[in-house]
Amino acid sequence: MYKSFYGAMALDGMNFEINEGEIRCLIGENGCGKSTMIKVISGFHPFDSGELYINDKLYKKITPAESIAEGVQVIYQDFSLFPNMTIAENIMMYATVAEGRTIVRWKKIREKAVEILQRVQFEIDPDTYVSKLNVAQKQMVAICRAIVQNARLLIMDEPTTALTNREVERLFEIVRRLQQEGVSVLFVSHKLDEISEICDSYTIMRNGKNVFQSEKGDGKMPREDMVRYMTGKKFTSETHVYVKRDSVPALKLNALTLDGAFEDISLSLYKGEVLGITGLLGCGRTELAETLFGLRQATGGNIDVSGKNTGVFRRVDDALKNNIAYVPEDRLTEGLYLEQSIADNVIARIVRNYAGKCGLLRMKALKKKQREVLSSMNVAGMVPKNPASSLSGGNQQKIVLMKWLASEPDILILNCPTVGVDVGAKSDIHKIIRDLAREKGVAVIVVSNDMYEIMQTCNRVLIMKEGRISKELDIRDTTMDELELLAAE
Amino acid sequence: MKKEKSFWSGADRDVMKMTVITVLIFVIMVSMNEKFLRASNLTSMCFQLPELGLYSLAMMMAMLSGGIDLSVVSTGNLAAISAALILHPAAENEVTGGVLFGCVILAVLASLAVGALFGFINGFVIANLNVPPMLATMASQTFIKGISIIVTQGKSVSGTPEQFVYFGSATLLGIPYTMWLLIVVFAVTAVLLYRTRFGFEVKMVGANPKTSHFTGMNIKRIYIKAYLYSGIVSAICGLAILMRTDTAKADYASTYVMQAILCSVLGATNPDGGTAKISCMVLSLLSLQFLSSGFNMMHLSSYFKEFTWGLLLIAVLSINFFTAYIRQKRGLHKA
Amino acid sequence: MKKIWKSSQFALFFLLAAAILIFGVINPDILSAASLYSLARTCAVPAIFALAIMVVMILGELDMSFCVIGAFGSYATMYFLTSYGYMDVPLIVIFLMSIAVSVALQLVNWVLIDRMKMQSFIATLGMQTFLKGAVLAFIGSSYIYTLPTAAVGFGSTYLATAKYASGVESQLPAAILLTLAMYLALHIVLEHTCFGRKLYAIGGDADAAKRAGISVSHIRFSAFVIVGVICGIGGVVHNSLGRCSLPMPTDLVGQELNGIAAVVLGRGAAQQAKGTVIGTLLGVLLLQFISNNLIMIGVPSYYQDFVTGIIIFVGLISQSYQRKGRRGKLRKKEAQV
Amino acid sequence: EGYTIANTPKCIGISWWDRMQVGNERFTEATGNEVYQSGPTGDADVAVQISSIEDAIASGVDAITVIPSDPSAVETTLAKALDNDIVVISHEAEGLENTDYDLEAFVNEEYGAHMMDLLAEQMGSEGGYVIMMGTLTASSHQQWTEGAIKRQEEMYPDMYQVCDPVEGSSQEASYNAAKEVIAAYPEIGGFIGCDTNNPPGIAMAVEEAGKSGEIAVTGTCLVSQAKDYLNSGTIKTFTFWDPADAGEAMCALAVKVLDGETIEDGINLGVDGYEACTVKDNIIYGEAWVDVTTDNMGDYDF
Ligand SMILES: Nc1ncnc2c1ncn2[C@@H]1O[C@H](COP(=O)(O)OP(=O)(O)OP(=O)(O)O)[C@@H](O)[C@H]1O
Ligand SMILES: Nc1ncnc2c1ncn2[C@@H]1O[C@H](COP(=O)(O)OP(=O)(O)OP(=O)(O)O)[C@@H](O)[C@H]1O
Ligand SMILES: [Mg+2]
Ligand SMILES: [Mg+2]
Repeated sequence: MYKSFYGAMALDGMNFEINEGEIRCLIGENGCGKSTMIKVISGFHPFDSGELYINDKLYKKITPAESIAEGVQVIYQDFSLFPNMTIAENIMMYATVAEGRTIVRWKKIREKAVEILQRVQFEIDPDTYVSKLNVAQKQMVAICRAIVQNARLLIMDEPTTALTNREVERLFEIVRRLQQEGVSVLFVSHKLDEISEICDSYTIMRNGKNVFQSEKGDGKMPREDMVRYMTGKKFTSETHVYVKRDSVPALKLNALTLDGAFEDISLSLYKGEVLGITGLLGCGRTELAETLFGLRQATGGNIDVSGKNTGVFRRVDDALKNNIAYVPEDRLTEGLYLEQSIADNVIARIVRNYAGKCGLLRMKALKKKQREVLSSMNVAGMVPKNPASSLSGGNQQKIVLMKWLASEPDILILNCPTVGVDVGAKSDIHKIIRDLAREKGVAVIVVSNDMYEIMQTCNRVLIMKEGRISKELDIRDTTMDELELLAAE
Repeated sequence: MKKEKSFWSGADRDVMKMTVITVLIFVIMVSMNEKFLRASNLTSMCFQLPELGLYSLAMMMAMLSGGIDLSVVSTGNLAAISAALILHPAAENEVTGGVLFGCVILAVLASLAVGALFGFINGFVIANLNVPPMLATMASQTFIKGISIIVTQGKSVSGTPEQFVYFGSATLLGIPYTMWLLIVVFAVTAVLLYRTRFGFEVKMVGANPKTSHFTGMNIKRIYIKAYLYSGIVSAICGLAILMRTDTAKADYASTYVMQAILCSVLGATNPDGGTAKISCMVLSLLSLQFLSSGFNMMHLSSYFKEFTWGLLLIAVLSINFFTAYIRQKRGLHKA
Repeated sequence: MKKIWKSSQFALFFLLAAAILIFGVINPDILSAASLYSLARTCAVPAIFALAIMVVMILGELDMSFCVIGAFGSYATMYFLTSYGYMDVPLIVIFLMSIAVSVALQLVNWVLIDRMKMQSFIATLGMQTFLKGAVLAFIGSSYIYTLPTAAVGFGSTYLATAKYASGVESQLPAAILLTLAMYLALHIVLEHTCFGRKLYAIGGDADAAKRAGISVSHIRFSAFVIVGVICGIGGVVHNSLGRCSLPMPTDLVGQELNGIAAVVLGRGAAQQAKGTVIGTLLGVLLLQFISNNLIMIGVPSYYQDFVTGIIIFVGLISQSYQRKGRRGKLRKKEAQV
Repeated sequence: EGYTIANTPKCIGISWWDRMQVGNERFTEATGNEVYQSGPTGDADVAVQISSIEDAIASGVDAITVIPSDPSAVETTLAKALDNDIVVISHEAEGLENTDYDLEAFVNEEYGAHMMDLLAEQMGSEGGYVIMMGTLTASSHQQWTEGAIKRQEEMYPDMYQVCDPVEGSSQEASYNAAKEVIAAYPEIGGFIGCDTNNPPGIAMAVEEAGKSGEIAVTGTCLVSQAKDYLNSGTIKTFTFWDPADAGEAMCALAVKVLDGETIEDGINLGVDGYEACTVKDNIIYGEAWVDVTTDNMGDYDF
């Protein structure tokens, strides 16, 4: 299989096959061509050369409709939902199109949608518009849409990025049930633990080629091997060691409350500390992070920064004044200017610091800083004047980080910083976080549901439940399994 | 140097393309029309450029922020009317010297204030009340024109002091004062866009308001500033018109709204926000004027002007398409 | 009750009702059947054109050329028929000819937007300017005063007549049936056929639509054909409605923004869809009702622009308030759960 | 080699100015001088008109004939034309300063008064009336309106305006406005329409209201536009002047000025209605208005 974009090879002689009733996982670094591979199979991208067999039938080219007719169902990485339609209609859209009827049967659509929602135990009003949903809910809708059809091959491109462990478990149950019915599943993920839990066999990609392919029943593969195949390098796991250096906390919350989201949150965060916050979907951790950045206004309690009472933040400016930085959950819509150049992206936060006389920018200093920021991280293949959309997921996240680190924050809040980021980039980012805390003495909060990430970066972790802190743990006193249990409880 | 430039303006394929097109039109017009290169024609074009140019700049800023401003022309007219209402009595009473100077200053301030006021109202409504810019400015266009009509009973206000009108027809170094005004506004805008925090932020807000909010920009204030600029530049345009024609009227230049949009998008302004290029704006303005004057001089009906303007816009877009197509075919990776 | 409040067009509906009530109090004649007929007569054409732009907007595109295209379709037809002396052709032929021209032009738009991937706003703006100039330069610029008899007949067929309190008559033109039929047909197509839902899907996310197996290009093609048909009909109705609006190439130009305004108003507060038939109808009614009745309530003509602008402004702002209010409510509701 | 004359009307692309172009062409054929027409399309936008004049000056024409939408707005531009030794002849622009001669088909106020006379005759000199203008901002329409109202106040005390002048920029708009006026002021007895689009629009509204014969309609119009309503009797008389004649007369006058002929009272421009013109300062008045009824409508087939 070969596929190029403007001459860049995205698929460069990729070979792979999947058998009936097999759960095969496809792993590889960001930008190695996994999603492209999937889009080729689903007919979204035409391929340049190569052969595609589905059910022993040879396709030289394939349209999405043909692919769907062959029983290929895909959960896309970007969900591919219709924001201007309700959940019910989204779930049933593929079916409606495939059936090729003239008249829409609204009642049946709703019935079936409700049925599938119940099956995955996803409680939501099927008449809600998708544009109103958060990332996790959208992901659930995308999953529902794929399994409502009687697929023969189910392709899931990072289906669990926004899900909590409990939901992931539920998804896996469904996947196993489908497997028993003879459905093949192609599973793409960056979460290596998940993969070893669900998959029968592996295909590992690097630079548009398959570098390793295991047969069904080859057994589980050790994590280190996977990583080695993917990146050609070895990674060791590390932890953050915190040495207390200040007596006054950099950030202290006193009974902070946001009606309807969280209540009575009190915590202290010291310089050089990395504090993890985790919990189930809807436990209020996103809201907490956003409140700390002034995106939402707390309804009670107050925030102390470096020992000074600042009340509550009413707008983002209040947070910026206290030198707080926030890396949002959804980098595509909240963190990046996709169509603007990378160079402009990284200075978006600090431009305000370079306003000199008469409001003119101090260009020389700004450009110097810009170059400095751009060279501060290792981003492969980056051309500063190209748009941010030209980068892969992991590199995009690094750009968002650069934008914030340029302002040299005292307090850094990261919301799911490595969603959809490959092991290589992930470990880079984790290292950056640790170094920030250790060397620069930044106080960091990492909001995440990836326990591996928490273990790698934090020295302390809070578990939130229904808007309250249910548990606080030192990272040295716990294990990943324990954390997962506690969070899912 | 080369690197520095691309630092801010990204790939300048647009500028190159517009340069080629403008030069091409110029050459065609010169070869078809021996009078085209005469000094009188060049000066005449300089007299015509400022009106469309200023309105286009006002439009461009609104578009850069991801909106549109349909009220530029009516704001300009109301601003001109307010200045004329102050200047007309001054001319009647034949004031001179310091008093006259005071009146002119007052008139200029009044019209700029009118521009700023309605720019602010537009910006405020768009930023704070979530009204789509196209609708908000369409409504404000109607009521601003309404105010002008109420104030003037639909008639034109004319008869401003000679000393004021003088600047509308006089030239400095062979270039009309109004053209200098346009040049200055262009220069100021270029500085504003490329050298100030506002310029950077308005571009970013236009590209993605949500990310801008999450980056700590005060997007409401930026919207308001963008429309404030638009209102003030419209008012300046109103003043330029008043200088040149000695008249202010509720519906003067009402067809320029569409032309300003056309000029802006031809000048590489993205109507979805996030991109605007001053150099392209200059070129687009010039090429439209070359076409318009060229056809008029060939005594071809002005129908041809519109026809070619539309064609030009589609042609430029087609060039984009075909170059992208060819690049893809050739497989040159150069995004 | 809750359902009505939740319904996206509530604010608009409320606004229209309020306008009618206030105007009615000032001049009760506005509430009479005669006034209604008069409103129907004024709405007939803008309503048709609003439908055209609505379809384009559902696709997630903008069109600045639909009015010129409609006007030109009809003008070309009338020009041909009158200059070759075919004055007695049946009505259907007139419609078909106009539709054919409009569809052809809309397909040019389709090529520009779909095939050549141009931004629709810019492409159609170019199309508008180009077409207006080209028609004047190469075809003609004069009014056509004598329309084919069938068109005149169609325009002056009335369904009913009513009288104002003063005894002044007002007629309900038959053309309004055509408008209503088009609204009904489009409502069914958009809400209850697969094709209609595909349009919304493309408008929501074209890439996602392609992945769903929808042949985006084909659907867009059909949509532009539909838009062409609507424009063609609109042009002829415009010209035949009582010999009043004589065919002229620059006719209707500049009405684009009113159409867009009606659709956007009609989207309603929380409506996520890019346009709905009922909303659009309400939007047209509101805009036309206001401009139609200002003289009736005694607004001096010098104040009309001002008052119209203010009313639209207030309408927009109140809608945005409803939107904000709803969001607040939602939050509270969720908080209770 | 002859002269080049630029004809720059308020707007082009509508019947009235197309008709003026007919006059221009007649002149070209008769004399061999070149005349071309240029101006805003569709909308009468002064800004575009000024650009057309600028371009004409730049291209070095010998004379400009101009019909300004707003005389005061074109003053400075025309001054430039005069500075460049271009002959400027204006029309419908009494009081314009920067022109060699202003050729008027008639005195504007008198024309307005004349329309009022026609209306009064049909209304029996009593009752309410409304004046409709093309746009509230059109100067000549404003002058006619003033003239008409003055005449009514002086001569017809039993008549009165039911409301301020209304606007009807197109035939459709005229129809809508008239319909509303009739519904709002049922006592209305007559309309004057200044723009050629007004009377047919008004007449249609009157017919639909079932008031044909009761409400008088008159004003400026063209036979082609008013034909149906003349036949049905809704419009009994209207008045106009032939733009073709005006165009031709302007060109003739321009050539006379270029040739250095003296312009004096009683001058003959060789065009109907402009055979013996009154000259007052630099304004030349013809007697070119024509009242049209069913009897003479056949003479004006445009
Ligand atoms: N539409 C496109 N145009 C140009 N280049 C593209 C396009 N889509 C993908 N690419 C490029 O092709 C390569 C493979 O991308 P792909 O999305 O398949 O990676 P991936 O393995 O899915 O990465 P991730 O783990 O981030 O999802 C990347 O270098 C990407 O930049
Ligand atoms: N826009 C909103 N307005 C008011 N309340 C909201 C809003 N969005 C969410 N909530 C409420 O806030 C709480 C937390 O919501 P949310 O699902 O975003 O949690 P979360 O902690 O961010 O989960 P995750 O990070 O796993 O997505 C829920 O009770 C939800 O009802
Ligand atoms: Mg991917
Ligand atoms: Mg969340």
